[in-house]
Amino acid sequence: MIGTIPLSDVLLTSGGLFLIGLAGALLRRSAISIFLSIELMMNAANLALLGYSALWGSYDGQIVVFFVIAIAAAEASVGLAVFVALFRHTETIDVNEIHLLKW
Amino acid sequence: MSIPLWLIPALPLAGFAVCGLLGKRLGKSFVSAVGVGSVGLATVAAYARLIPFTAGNHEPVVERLGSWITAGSFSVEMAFRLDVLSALMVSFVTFVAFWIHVYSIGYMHHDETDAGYARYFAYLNLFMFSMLTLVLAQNFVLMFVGWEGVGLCSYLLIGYYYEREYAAAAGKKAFVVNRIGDFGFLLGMFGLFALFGSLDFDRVFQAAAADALRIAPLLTVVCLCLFVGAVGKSAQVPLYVWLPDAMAGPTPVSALIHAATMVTAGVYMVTRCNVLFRLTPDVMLVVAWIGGITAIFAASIALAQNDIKKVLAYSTVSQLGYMFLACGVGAFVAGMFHVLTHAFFKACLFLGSGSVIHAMGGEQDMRKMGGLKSKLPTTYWTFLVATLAIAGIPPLAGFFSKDAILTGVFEDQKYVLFAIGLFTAGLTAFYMFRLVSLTFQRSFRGTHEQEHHLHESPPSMTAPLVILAILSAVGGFVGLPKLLGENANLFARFLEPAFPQIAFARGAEHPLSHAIEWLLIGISIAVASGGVLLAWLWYTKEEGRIPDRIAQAFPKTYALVSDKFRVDEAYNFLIVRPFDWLSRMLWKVVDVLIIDGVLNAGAFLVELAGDVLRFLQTGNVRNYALTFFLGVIGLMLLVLGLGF
Amino acid sequence: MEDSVTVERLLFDASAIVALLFAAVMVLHRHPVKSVLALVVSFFSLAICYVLLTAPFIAAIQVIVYAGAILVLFLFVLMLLNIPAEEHRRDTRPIQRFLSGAGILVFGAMLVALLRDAGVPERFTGAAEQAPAKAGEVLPLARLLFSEYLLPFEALSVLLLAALVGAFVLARREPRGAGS
Amino acid sequence: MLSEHLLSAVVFLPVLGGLLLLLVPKSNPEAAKWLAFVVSLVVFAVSIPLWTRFDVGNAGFQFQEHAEWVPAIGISYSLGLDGISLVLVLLTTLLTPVSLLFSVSHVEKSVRSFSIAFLVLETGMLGALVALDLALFYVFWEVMLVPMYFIIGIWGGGRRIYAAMKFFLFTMAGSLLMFLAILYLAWANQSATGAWSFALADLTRLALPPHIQTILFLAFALAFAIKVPVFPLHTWLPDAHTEAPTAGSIVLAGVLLKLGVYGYLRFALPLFPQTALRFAPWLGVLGIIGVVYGAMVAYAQKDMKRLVAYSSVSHLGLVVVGVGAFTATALSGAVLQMVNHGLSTGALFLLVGVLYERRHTREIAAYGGIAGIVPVTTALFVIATLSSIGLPGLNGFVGEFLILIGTWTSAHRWWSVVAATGVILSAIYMLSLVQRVFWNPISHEENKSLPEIRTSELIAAATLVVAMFWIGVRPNDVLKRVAPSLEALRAQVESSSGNAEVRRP
Amino acid sequence: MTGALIQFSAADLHAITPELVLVATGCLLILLDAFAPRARSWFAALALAAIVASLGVLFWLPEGGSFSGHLETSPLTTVVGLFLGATAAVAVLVAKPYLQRTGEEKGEFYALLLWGHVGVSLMTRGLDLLIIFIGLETLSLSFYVLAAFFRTLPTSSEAGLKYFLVGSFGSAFTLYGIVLLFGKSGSVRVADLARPDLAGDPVVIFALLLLLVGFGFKMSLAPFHAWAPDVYQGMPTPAVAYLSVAPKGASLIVLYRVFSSVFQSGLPGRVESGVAALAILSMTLGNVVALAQRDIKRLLAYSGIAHMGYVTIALAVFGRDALAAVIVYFFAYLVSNAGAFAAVAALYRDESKPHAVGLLAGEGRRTPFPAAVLTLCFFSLAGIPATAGFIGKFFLFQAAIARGLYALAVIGVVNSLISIGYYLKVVYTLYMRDAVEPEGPPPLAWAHGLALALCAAGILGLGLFPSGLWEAARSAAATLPFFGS
Repeated sequence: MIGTIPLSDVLLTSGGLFLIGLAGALLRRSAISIFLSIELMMNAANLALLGYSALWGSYDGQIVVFFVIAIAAAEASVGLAVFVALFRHTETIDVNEIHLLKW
Repeated sequence: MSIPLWLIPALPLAGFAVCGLLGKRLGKSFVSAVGVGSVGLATVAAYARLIPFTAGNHEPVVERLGSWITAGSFSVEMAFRLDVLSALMVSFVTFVAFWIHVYSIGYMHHDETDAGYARYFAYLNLFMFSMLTLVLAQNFVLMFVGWEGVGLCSYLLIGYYYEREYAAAAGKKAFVVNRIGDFGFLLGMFGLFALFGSLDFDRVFQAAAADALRIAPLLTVVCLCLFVGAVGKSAQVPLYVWLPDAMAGPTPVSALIHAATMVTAGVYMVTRCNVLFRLTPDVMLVVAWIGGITAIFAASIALAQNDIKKVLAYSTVSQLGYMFLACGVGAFVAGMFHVLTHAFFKACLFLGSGSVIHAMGGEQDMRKMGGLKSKLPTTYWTFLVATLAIAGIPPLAGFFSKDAILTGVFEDQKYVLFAIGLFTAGLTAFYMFRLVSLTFQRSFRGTHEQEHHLHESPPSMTAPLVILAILSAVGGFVGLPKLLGENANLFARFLEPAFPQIAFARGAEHPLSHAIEWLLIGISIAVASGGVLLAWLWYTKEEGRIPDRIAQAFPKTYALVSDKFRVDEAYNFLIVRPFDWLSRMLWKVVDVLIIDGVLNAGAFLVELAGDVLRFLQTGNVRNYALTFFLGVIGLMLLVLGLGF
Repeated sequence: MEDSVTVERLLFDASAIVALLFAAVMVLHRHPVKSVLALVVSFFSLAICYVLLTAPFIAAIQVIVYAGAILVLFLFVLMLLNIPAEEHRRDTRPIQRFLSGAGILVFGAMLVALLRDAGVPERFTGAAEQAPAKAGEVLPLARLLFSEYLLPFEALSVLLLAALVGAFVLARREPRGAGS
Repeated sequence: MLSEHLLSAVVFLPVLGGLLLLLVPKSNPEAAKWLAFVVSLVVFAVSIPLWTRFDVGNAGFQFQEHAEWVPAIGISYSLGLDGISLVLVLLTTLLTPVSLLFSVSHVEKSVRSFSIAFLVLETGMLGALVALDLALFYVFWEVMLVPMYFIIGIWGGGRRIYAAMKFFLFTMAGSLLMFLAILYLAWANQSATGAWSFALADLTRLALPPHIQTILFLAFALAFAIKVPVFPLHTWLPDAHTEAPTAGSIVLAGVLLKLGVYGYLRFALPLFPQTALRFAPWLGVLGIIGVVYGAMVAYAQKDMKRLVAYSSVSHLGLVVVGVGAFTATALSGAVLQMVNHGLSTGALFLLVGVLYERRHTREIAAYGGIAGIVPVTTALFVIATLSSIGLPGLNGFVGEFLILIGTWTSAHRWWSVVAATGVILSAIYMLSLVQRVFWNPISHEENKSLPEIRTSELIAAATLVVAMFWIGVRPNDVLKRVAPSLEALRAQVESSSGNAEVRRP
Repeated sequence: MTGALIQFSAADLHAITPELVLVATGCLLILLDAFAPRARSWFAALALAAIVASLGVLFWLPEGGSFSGHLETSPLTTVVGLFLGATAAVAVLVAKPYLQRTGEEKGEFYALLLWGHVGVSLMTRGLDLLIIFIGLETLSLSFYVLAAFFRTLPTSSEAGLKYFLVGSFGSAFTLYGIVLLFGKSGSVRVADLARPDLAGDPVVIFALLLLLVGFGFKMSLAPFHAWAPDVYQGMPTPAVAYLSVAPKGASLIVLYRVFSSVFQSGLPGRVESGVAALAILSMTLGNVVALAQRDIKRLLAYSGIAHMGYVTIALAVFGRDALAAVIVYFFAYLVSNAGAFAAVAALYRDESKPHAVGLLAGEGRRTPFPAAVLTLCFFSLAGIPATAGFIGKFFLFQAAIARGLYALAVIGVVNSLISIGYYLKVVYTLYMRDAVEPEGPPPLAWAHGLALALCAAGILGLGLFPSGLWEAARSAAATLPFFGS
């Protein structure tokens, strides 16, 4: 019980977000959309963190979230750079079209 | 004890080594010197031991050179034995062998290469070594050494003309068939060892004589095994098939190995083990019958052979049958006596045929011979003497031994066997004189250049003939029948010690009356001379018209007989071909198909799995994410289960 | 615990629902730019949730860094490469869709089953009661960051440095032919 | 110095020689060949004191060496030599120079590597023969495979790669389970005594529950049975022997196969006495199957080397029978027969190699009637044949005879009846080989100009022939060294197995 | 809460000197690359020096926790640090000539390698999940970039993309696991997980499994392995040499750290069976599919998957000796696998073409040294005695058997039998087939030769004298709290 918000609400929401992200990551074809979905999954984690952190009444959770956001940012920059680099070769970032390496 | 016994076999062994290693380089004359010399020395050494032995009381002498094989409870010595039996064997083996060596110098001289000549004498010397080891051995294992050694030499000498396929094949056949016999011999030895814990003659025989009843049943099996060995070595039914083929070797070899010495090793062995055999009457019966059957069977084949050496070969088989017949009825003395006389006349016959073949330039078919008595007088007369001897015409050697055997059979009340023996005697006389008349009498039927080349053989060949002829003539007098006084039979008295009295063992318990003995002698003489006369009538006088008519009358029968009853074909069909087939099946089916098949299939399946699974790696990163995700779910389900 | 309906909770649930809704839009919408925008909305409403969860500072960062910087970066790249909408064609391998769907259902079931009562073990709820809900204090946060969490903070610098250099290495347009 | 480290010296000299060979420039193959040969000769020379200074009548291990290797889990470097290993060690040190001497005139491709591989192989074999620590033994046991794999695979015949792979995988398949079994033993010892140890002496003292014993025994037995090879597991052997270069075949047949039997005697029996005795009948039956089956399949072969290879299956089947019978006589026979087989089959492979190097075919049909052209080769081949078919006066007979008579006096008399048929069968297939290759009319022109055996080859072959005669005439020289160890083994096994199933004659 | 905002002691500084050295060198390299491009030929030497220095420092660190107990310095971290540093050193040695050849010799490469290396070592030293996660991410980010480092090669960029997408997907799971653990324990410290009531809690187990998944992904443990073959194939070989060894070891150490802290009284049966299942799947799949590979880098990827299966057995065994076995195994794996990749880098000329095994035909005679080392490495990977690989398997299976996991051991050896199939395939291609390539690979650079020689020496050294390493590993393993010991 955080204030009056039951933890279950928080966790279920986060779980929902995680699942939606998961769905996106598995079903979308554009690398960028996939990565967006993954960002969503991380946000789900953040939400849960904050929920727990509030529950424990400590700041640790918030700190972690803070770091996660930073990491997400870094990932985003690298990821987008990778996309750009690849795009220069393939002119697409549809992962269905990208399979030089297989078997 | 000036000369140790081991020296007697050792000398020819040395000869073998020298001829084998150096012979090729040092030339024929050297080889003949060494080859014959070594045997000569061996003979001298042998007699140097034999004479004092015979003179003295015939106590067996055993000379031990220490342990040969020792492992666990098994142990066997290098030990040689000189007793009446081995003395007898050594005496004639060395003697006959020496003269055959001499004969070989002349016979083999035309052999193209020095190498071949050296090889020949090397083998011959090696044979002497083995044979002497065989007879002088003090235990079964050492005897087996000689036993297999003579087999090897016969293999090598039969295949002496290795570039002739049939010779090579014949050699192999001889060895393999002998091996079948040796298989029996081995099992026999194992059995003896299991029974008596030793393979030393003295130990085994004394132990056997001691507690005969206990061991009797198992001993029967053991003796049967040993006898199988003898059957193989001495070419008895059903293992006789190798001996006729063995004629592919040089004729002196046939004389020495396949007539005089090696083939009688079986008889020697059975006689050596007489204590054991006498304890097992059933086996004795088997021995007798095998001998009898072989005798008549081989004789009947001999009737219709045209190859001079083949006739002699079958007659050898038949005579060996005689010897086993003798052993089988307990007349071991008679058997050994026949071994001795047979050695003389059969050697003489073979050497004679050799001289004929030599003269005919290698021709062996009697139908292409005839009238040689004028061209080869010495050969003819010696041959005739030997023939009379084998036919059993008194007072030649053959008569006495054969008569002794028949008497023995009759004494043992084996009347059927007696009849067989008698009939065989007749056959023998008949086919031997058929041989003589076809070869020496009547007119020459060969080609002109053959006729042109006909010549008497060199003295190196005729001398042995004469000597052996003389022996076949007078050799029989050492064994006059008992009728002429208790001590008439020196031979039997000499061999006395070899046949100790055994409790439970039965000897000739009902001696015959003199009248019957005379009767038997009369009958056998009649039969023999009957055979001779008939042969002379049909082949010399009638020039073979009657037999031809008979042959035409019963073509099938004649063909069967002249095809040696097609025994080889039967074996080939029943044993050899199935064996080939089976071995090929085992290889192609069991090895290749089943075992390797299964393994390769396994390997293939793994490879296949790999080849299939690798296509899970589609290259599409979404699929990777999916596999990852499914992996997660799988893991969760596995660990947490559905109902948490 | 039996839930008492309060303003806070209503607000939280509402914004949570919005967040979920737009997240779904983001996933389902075939046009990348639009899905990015949907995500922006979803992040904003998440920020509201953060505030309600007594983390205003994080909420701020969420808005500024996430919705502001990162997603804008996405938009920027999308424009740069002008990625077209994923044209609507049947997936060549429906197996992917099918298995993903099934998997998500199963996994969803698990998550729900687990998270419904993934609270704190009773023995420690005490700790939860004396929650210092001093909403939005940044100072303690900073203190923690520079004392307790100093090492992660420094490690983070390495991470950012690596990301920076990495992005630079990859995105830098290479003079053609250089290399190999 | 050398004196107390004699075994180490013998075991590791070859490898040191191999390192020495690395200094020889690749450009100078002759030097490499001869150096390798000299090294192996030196090894042989060094191994002679083992024979002369061996305390005959002492059943225990001699020339022992002991050092910690991985003390934490009780792996030790401990070597020792008893009668059984002694004869095999000398066989190894003898056959290696022989093979190398033969190779001197026949290996052209990357000679240096060949010589090095061969010397490494020798170390592997010797090590496995004298190791008294199971881990150490396993190391040597496996290390052997690698050089042999290369020897077959690089210098072998047409299907060499298949053969090499088959050889490696087969042998590995066996030994991996043995590896686990060894680990289990060590652990069992640790949990029993609290101390880690892989030493044979310690592990022998373990009292394991029967079902465990059975499993472990089977793991060991499988490894050794594949190496021997026992009947259904033999199919790697014909391929390996046939494709391997002559020198490889010699050592493969001469020594490697023996390690199977040796391992069984040295490890499987003392470690799992009850089980071993319980399974002895199976072993014997497989043995006699091997005798007959190997002989018959050999008879069907058209390839000289294959034929000789299958004859090995038959001969080792006989050895296995001897081991299964487990009487003192049979065991002595088995050990002696291992040596004999090494000599005779080694010589056969060598002489087949002599012909192969001249005509580059192993087809029996490609020969015939060459006795007149290469009399010396023929003579040697015939002698080797006679030794292999157990002609008295040569070595083969003594071993065969002892095994058979020993088996006859064991509880399984009928084995020796069946096994004795090998006497006939071996004559059949070996003599028909001799006939088809050396006798008969000359069927191929090219054979008319077949060159006679070279001096180096002659010396190599003659050495073996001399050894054959020596053992044939004075078998006790070997037997008296082997007997005490075997007696001790039997005593140990029977006492710890507690049943007198093995009837003494 | 008074005084300086930043609480930071000299001790802490001392504790992270190894990492600091590397980070600083990384920055220095970037700067040099920008401002003194001519110094490029010295970059490798510089990087190597940094690694050696950090290794040297490692041994002078005072033991115990620092940064208020977030960073561990213990025998464990020292031994593992040694392992990681050695891997990095080999990678750098290989990279030098390799990059020269491909004309990609840039400071960034070394810098990213070093920083990634820092991330890995933080993973192994971190005592709280946050540091571990940051370390993991640092590693991942650096290697996403290194994977795509050859921007001129589409395969390289594709490798980057695949690694990035699947990687971040994986770390999302890891993160969620960490979150749940935090939620349950109220702290990110690993030590705080050591509470009896947590061990049985399904949520905690769920979270731990998520961690297992995430780090299993880094270990390329089936079924989380799919990225490995593609990435290895596309990635610059020296980077693979590092990636295929160090992060795997670090990940398993992390798993061991967390599990041992939660499961004070041994692994629960179901978790054990889960781990065992992963091990079996990984061994079998890796080996079987490796049989079908034509490209040697992919082949090594699958062999790596299989080997991770073997070491995972040690996680299922879960004990002090097992951890020690893991350490030994990874040292062996370092010399064998990194050595193999080093040899591969030496044996192939053209980076743009796939490294077909067939191209190696006859190299055994043409380029004896690398070929010989590759062979040695493969025999070691196959676990032939007298090599390091055998020692690794020896202790591993010994532990499994002592724990009574016979089935795992048997499946393990059966698998290593299968593996011999493809290892020998390469060996006989090297030695028993005739060359197909007109010209052999480029001449061997000294750095490369040195790397190969070191690996070979390591393989034989460990293979023949494993005692010292085993002792060290044992004492290192004692660092973690274990039931029983």
